[in-house]
Amino acid sequence: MDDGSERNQGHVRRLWGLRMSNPMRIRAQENQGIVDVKILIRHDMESGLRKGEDGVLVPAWYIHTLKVETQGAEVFNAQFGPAVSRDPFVNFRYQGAKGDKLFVTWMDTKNDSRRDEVIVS
Amino acid sequence: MKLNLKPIHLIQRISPRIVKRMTLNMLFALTLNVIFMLFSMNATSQEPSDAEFNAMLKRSLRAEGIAVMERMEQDATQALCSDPALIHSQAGKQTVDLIQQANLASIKPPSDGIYIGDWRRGEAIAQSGRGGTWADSGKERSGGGCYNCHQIDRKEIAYGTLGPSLWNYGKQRGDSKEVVTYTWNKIYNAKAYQACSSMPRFGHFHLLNQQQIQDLMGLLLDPRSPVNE
Amino acid sequence: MDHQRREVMRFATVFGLMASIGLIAPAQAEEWSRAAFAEKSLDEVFRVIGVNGADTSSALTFTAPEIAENGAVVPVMVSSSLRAEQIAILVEKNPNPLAAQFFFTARTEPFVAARIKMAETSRVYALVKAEGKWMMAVKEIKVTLGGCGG
Amino acid sequence: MTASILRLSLGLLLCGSAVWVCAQSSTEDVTQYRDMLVDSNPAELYMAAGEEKWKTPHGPKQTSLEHCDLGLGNGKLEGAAAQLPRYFKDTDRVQDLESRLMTCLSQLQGMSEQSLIDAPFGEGPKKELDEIVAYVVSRSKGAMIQVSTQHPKAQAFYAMGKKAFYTQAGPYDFSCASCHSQDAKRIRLQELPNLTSPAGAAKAWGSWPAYRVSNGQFWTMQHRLNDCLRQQRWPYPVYGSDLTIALSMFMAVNANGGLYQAPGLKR
Repeated sequence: MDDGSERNQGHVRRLWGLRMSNPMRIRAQENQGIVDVKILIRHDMESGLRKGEDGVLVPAWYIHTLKVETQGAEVFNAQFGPAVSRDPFVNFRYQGAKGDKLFVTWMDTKNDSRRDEVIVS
Repeated sequence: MKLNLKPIHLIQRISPRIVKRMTLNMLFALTLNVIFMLFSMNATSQEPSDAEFNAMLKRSLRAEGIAVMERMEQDATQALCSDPALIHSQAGKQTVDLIQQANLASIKPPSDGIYIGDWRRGEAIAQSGRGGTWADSGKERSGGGCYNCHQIDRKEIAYGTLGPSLWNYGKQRGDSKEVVTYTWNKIYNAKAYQACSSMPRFGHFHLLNQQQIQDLMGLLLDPRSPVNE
Repeated sequence: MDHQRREVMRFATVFGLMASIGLIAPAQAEEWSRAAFAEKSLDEVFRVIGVNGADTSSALTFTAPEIAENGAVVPVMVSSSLRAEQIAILVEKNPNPLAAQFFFTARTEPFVAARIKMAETSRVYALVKAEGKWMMAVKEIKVTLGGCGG
Repeated sequence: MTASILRLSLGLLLCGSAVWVCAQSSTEDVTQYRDMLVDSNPAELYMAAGEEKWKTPHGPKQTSLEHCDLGLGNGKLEGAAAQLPRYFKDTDRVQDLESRLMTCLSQLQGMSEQSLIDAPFGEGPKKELDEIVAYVVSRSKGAMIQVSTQHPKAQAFYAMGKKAFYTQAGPYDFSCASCHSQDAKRIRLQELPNLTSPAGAAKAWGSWPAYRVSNGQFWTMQHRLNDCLRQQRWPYPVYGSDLTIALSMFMAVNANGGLYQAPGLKR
């Protein structure tokens, strides 16, 4: 990457942005071979249809993809539009075991992303 | 149209003859109240003094937009109804009557003689709970917020229960002169019939204009209104 | 909740950075279908996600409240007795009906719960693709006012 | 496709054609809505952020809030929120959680109290304060509400709060009591807690602060009271002012003996 370019500055901003995003809250509990996974994400999920206090539309900015991987394979892939609620919550189940390491990644429409991991209990 | 923010002292809004009679009565009642309040203060010794209390309000509140500090100046009705112990006392009962009379006397009938307006517009007014807060500009017309407390058209399931159901209001009561006048008065100034009703005085404080009250009357009394199905 | 708290570790999201500068595609398995989310009618969404006919089925359970006190958060839950490949949730009267879709592997149980926004009272469709065929359930959810509305 | 939609629409007429049947069951249906939401409270996201802020040293003295005394001793969090508001000797004031945290933020971390008071809700330093509140109250979850009026100043605040609760003012003649002094009433579909009864006060006081799904915000009690007074058409209450603390004192003392279950999840 060329130094001093606008593109590079963009990355600095994004890095800062990544640092600022809040960790997800992930609960993953196994019962009789089925792992119940509950994910809460801090995100405004702006639809682009909401007016701010100044009466101007707030631009759309929402998570479009959420995926969960374990042992190198995807077990869950969610695609969101702007009609998923603010601070999204998702609950799914897969066949797994205690000790599984889950990697949860989200990506939003500004190309921000975040990845957290959790061990199944 | 702007909300009339300054509390209107009821005494100024009624005819001189009634004022004369009432002022005497009220003075008597208020004297009783003061004696009662002094007594109850000594009895519990916990009640903050009015000076302390008002100082606390003054340092805790500030004007914001249309919500100015003058809103904290109580009129006689508000002063009475802020004291639940007083309302149920002997002295209180007498004041209640006087307050109701004063509120009743302040009501203005429609200037064009028309009581029943458009129920469709009335429904929209009943639905809207907007207006009067520091977040409102004061330029837009306020709503009546009627569904906050009343069931009205049964098709609206999100209704409150602080007030009685108004479903079939006109169907049950008909449209006699008494019913029409009572309904107008109740919307205009609910305190005319119940000094400490929880219902705002929509006409008295100009929360709704004449046209809006006529439209709400239509919603309640027009036989074609869905309320009277 | 405390005792359940996991040490949630945060990675430097190398993946995200790589994706943002175009080194890799954002998602490898299922790429976000911008078109499906941009469509404005049910039929158009069905066409884009490949639904050409779906019937109600007792194999499908769709749980959602009859009344939502607020359209900003409406909880929905979809499950099926058949292994599911894909689940989609659509709100007929939203400007863009497709709210969310979920892709499952052979290890994923045919179950998902999420929370969606509804612009107004509307029918909500839950579609499940199982064994290559689509089935669906529909529910009308009333969106009401809970508070003073001021 | 269209044909199957048509077939389905027959089933949907259930509610549409017999609206009043639906109306009668609306309270049950709202219960179903709430039950589906309680499982994962987004307030947890605020709690997690607040825990980090509580434990991280800040300010010129590089001190963490773990030295903050919420009434049970420096850094003692367990059950502390369930005993607030209370009289604090060092400030010679009755303080609620938010005003006490402002004291800690200014004394320990050199933050300006005025900047916290002036910040808009949900933004900047007030948002950080909200997160700390979420964390602190979560450490009282399940504790019994025990608010003392032993100190004369605490007693005076209760009396002041009680008087304020019944005070009518403004163009709508509203007091807190207008909506919150009867059992089993509601505004629209929202039940109104009777704050004058022990059970009603415990239910309300014990479930705030809360995450509000209607606007996706975490609201402290200061924020809750601010919006009550807005709807009352009163002037604007200063953040952490004596009026707000006195009203909290009135509610909290009425709630004594109840269970502290914050952070809650609200409409």
